[in-house]
Amino acid sequence: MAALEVEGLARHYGEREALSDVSLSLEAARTLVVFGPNGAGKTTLLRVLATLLRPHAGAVRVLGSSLPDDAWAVRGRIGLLAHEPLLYRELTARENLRFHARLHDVAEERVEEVLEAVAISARASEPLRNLSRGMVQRVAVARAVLHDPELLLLDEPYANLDPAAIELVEPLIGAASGRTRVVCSHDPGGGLAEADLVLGLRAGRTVLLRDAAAVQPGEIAELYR
Amino acid sequence: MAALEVEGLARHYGEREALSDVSLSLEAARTLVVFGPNGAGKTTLLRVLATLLRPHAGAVRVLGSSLPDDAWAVRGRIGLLAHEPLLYRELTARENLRFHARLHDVAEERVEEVLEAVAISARASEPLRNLSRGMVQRVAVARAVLHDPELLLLDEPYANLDPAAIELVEPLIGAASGRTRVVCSHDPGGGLAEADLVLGLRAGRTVLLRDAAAVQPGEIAELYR
Amino acid sequence: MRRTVGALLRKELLVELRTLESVPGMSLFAVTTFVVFHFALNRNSVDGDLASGILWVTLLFAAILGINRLFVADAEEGGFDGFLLAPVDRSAMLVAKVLTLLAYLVVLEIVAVPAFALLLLGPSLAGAMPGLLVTLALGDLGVAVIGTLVAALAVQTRARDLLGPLLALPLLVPIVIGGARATSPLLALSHPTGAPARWLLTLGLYDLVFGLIAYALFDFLLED
Amino acid sequence: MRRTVGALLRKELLVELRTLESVPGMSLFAVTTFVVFHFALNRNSVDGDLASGILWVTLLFAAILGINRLFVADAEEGGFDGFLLAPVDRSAMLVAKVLTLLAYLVVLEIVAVPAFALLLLGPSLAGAMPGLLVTLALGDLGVAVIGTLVAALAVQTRARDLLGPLLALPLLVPIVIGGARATSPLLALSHPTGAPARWLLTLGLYDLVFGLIAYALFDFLLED
Amino acid sequence: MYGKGLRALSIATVAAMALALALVFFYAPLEAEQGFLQKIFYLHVPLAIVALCGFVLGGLLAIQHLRTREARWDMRSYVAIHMSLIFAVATLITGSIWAKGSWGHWWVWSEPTLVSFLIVFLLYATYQPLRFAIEDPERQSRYASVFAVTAGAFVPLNFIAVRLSTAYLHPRVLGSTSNLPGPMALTFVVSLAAMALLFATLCKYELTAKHTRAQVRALRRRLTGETGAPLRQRSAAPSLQPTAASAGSATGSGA
Ligand code: HEM
Ligand SMILES: Nc1ncnc2c1ncn2[C@@H]1O[C@H](COP(=O)(O)OP(=O)(O)OP(=O)(O)O)[C@@H](O)[C@H]1O
Ligand SMILES: Nc1ncnc2c1ncn2[C@@H]1O[C@H](COP(=O)(O)OP(=O)(O)OP(=O)(O)O)[C@@H](O)[C@H]1O
Ligand SMILES: [Mg+2]
Ligand SMILES: [Mg+2]
Repeated sequence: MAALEVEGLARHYGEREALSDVSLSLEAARTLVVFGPNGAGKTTLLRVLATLLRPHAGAVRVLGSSLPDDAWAVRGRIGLLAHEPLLYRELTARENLRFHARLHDVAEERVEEVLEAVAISARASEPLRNLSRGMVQRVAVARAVLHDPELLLLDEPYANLDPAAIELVEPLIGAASGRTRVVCSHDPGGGLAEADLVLGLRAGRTVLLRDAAAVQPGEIAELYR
Repeated sequence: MAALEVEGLARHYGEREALSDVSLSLEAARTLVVFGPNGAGKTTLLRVLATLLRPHAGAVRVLGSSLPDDAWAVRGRIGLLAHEPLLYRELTARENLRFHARLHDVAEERVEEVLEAVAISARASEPLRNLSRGMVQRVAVARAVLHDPELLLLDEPYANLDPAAIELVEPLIGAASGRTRVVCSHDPGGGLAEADLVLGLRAGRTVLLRDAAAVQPGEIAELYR
Repeated sequence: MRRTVGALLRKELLVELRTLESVPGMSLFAVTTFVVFHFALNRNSVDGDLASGILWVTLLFAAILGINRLFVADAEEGGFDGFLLAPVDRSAMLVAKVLTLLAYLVVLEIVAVPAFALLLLGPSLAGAMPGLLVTLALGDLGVAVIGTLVAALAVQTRARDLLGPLLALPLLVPIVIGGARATSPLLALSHPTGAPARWLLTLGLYDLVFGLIAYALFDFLLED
Repeated sequence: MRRTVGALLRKELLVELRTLESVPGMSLFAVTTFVVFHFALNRNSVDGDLASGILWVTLLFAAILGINRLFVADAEEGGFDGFLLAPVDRSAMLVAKVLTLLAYLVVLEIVAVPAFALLLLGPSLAGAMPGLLVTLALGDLGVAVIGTLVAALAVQTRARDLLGPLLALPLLVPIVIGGARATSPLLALSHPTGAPARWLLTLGLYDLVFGLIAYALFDFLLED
Repeated sequence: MYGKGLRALSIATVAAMALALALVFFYAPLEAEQGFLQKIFYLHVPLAIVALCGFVLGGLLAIQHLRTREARWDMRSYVAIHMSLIFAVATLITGSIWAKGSWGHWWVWSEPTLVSFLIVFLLYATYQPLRFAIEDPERQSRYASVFAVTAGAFVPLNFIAVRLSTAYLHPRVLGSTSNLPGPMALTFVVSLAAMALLFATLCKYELTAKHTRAQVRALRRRLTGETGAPLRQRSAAPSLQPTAASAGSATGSGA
């Protein structure tokens, strides 16, 4: 069964349609890359899949549970990396991750493990507000994978990361992680390279949905016209 | 005379040294690109140049005025695009820009002009909190160039922008704008392409400072090791 | 649920400790407030109705301050979303926040009541203590539940400070009036009596009703 | 400077209208407090010292709610940095914020004073009005100046919600004393007289001194 | 350089304290009404006066800090206010003891001096929390100085306002020594001088200790690098930044 099945999904904010009639299906352990101009609805789609926003129409099944009714069953199996780090700025990286570890019932050792993995251990005892933007993003990556989620929802995950950090987080959130992934990207080249399936959104509507192998780079450039 | 002259600049936060002994000089209308791992001190350097942080040691001359004493003389000739948009989320794009236009004594027409230039006019009457991340970044670009500054300080300016938007803002903040620019970048290829001068920072220290033409891509990759 | 509430409380405590030791802050606050009352009213000691009015208005003020800040850290940094993503019972957030606000109020009272007795109150507190404790406990509970409910509502609607006090104040009026009425005979100069059962009952019922309402509604508040 | 202050005031107005963060909450708090005193005191009317005391304490608390929010929007969203980058006189920020807070206080009083007359006050306000207006104006000015200074101090700290009131309360005590003492003869049940010039003078001097202090010190709070 | 003169000052203080104590117990006459309890006067009043002057001094030093931006002025201002706070607590305690002894209450509202002292104390009690709540040392010292100046100006203003508010003025502050009988006045003046010396000595001790600690830290960091000395924990106390030193070495080495 597909890890992600979306059929006729619509979502609006007030009268603004952010997503309409989006349908797709994604097999487990594969990567869906979502392209689209600013405001196309990528973040909205991710938040719907993450159970943070209710779909207003359509059927959404995530990891076999249909949203929003069975949302409780998939939380904890999803890792979300959003535009905001979803962390407390007053707390240190370690305190933040320990908090999430308790919520997700994950062993404390795992916290040190992920801190190590994103190379932030040395700075893990400083409040996040004292860290540089890229360091905070690393901690956000650590938070997203802390509970070893089956499905990763990544909203421009490499923003603010330096090239070394991008390599560093590759085993955690890259294709090599073996997880099912939905990635929003603004980088046609890099995005296409890691995609199995490509979704192109424009003003909330699907304009491209195809296996990555069958997508020409020009088609993605076309999206932004 | 050089647009930017920095000699032995140091800046610390408490006991953490964020910059030490940085020296450089940049001619007008040229582009300095700053590379460095997360936490290297790029943002700190930009904030010092923007007169938002005082240098703790060293001599800093920006557009002929030495900081921090003559900071008042260069404010208004600098445009800063920081990690945060420096805008009020409750206000609309137009309201935000009009506010800055009044502060900078810029005509109101200019507001519509830059809104048009970043293609956000259609959404300029919505509070920023309702805009997508990339749209907010466009408004931040508009704010940075609103008063037609001579010196642009850009902290990862293309983060969250779609490829079309990057093209769109090119005449405003790109090399074509003819302004003196300091750009922090995590993209070795793209960054190097637009640079005239390259500064490589690591842990607050200069490890590379050379004309862009003389820099090998490998040297930049070396920075992140 | 227990674990989740524990984790949330721990986080609240950390954030609070990182910001300021609230107990000394609160004691200062209480003492200063009473000094202000002393000057404003131009009295060296108060009793009965006036005393209980002052006590409860001070409490109301502190409660509004507490309610205003209750969800600020969570809403600002997306900590809320972080919580919502976890596979835990969402009512845990309600329980944890009610307990946090309750702790805030209790700490305030632990310092404010003795300060009040020392600085302003005419009659001795000794006899009034049991009644006062019961009344304060009932009042605090109501304030905490209503405050949490309203703060959650406000934070979600993204207009927290509009809705926070605007909704909380009318809902808190019965508690404060009930509390003041129940307290005033305790603090009477002559013939202090116990707290009237009628008012305690009212407070208790009010708490109960809003507790149930909050429990029923809270999950909806956290959605979307 | 005029232009800058104008731009800042316009922005404040827009933000407040958009969010309704401060004024409604302040006003409602004041009205609620009067209701609470009305019921707590179990009296239909107060006068003299008690009346002026209740009025001033209520206004003070309500003002503190506004003071706490004064700079929050600027600090949170980097609006401060945006302002600091502009080639303008930084004192404009002080002036604009003082005027903003003053406007909040005036609106608050337009709501609170009639409510007070309606709910609590024994003697009629008609005769007291001119004196009351002068006293309130002097008091407001002081509260606005000190409130702005304190708000700017507190907002960049981690404990702003607690530190703001803690710093503001003692500094505002003299204003409450002056205001309450100046108002109480106005509200006396028998033989109301004018506000004592001595107290008005004290208030005026206090305003002046702190106005100068704020003007001298404010720039330091905006740096870095 | 901070330790210089510390010994002489300490000796002077000890001598003055001894003299004051001797005068209090063996020279000053027993007050008719209050008896032995009145002796606390020689402790209580000098404490109060020194504490208030210390607060104002803290404000003056803070002005200097704002003007020069040199960390040492902030350090001095901090130490002055810190010591004054301690003296103020002592004043409140001795005053309360005296009040209990002579009036039967721990606290009375009718004394404007007491009340205004309490308000000042409450204001200054937020000084340390304010500092502690600001992490960046520079901003911390700048904000603390703004506070110190404001509060320093508030001290006299508040006294005036509060005094005006109470019709009758019980303790006749400062001016009152003139109506004291001669031996009492002399004892009082000596006590006051001893208390002022004590204040100065304690301040100097604290300054020296802080300075020494900062130098040791700086040395250790220079010798062992970042790993040798962990970063300073957040604290309400100011830190003397090794700014000048690092600036010197930076310009010296060049680029
Ligand atoms: C909590 C604080 C204080 C308490 C409880 C307190 C208590 C007292 C008492 C009981 C007396 C004796 C009055 C008498 O002669 O019957 C006294 C006298 C005095 N106090 Fe205080 N005091 C306090 C604070 C202060 C402060 C802050 C000052 C100074 C600014 C001060 C200055 C004096 C002076 C000058 C006298 C001598 C009055 C005389 O000439 O008899 N006191 N105080
Ligand atoms: N407010 C602050 N308080 C304490 N330390 C800080 C503060 N801001 C930055 N730092 C520290 O200063 C160093 C440099 O930070 P800076 O933000 O300049 O890095 P950066 O090069 O911009 O990194 P990034 O690529 O992640 O944006 C980092 O170690 C950071 O943790
Ligand atoms: N809270 C909100 N209220 C109202 N409208 C919103 C809200 N959030 C998003 N929108 C609108 O919904 C649309 C889709 O936004 P979304 O954030 O999903 O875009 P996006 O594809 O992630 O863009 P970006 O590349 O800029 O991040 C936009 O028009 C945006 O303005
Ligand atoms: Mg997005
Ligand atoms: Mg940066």
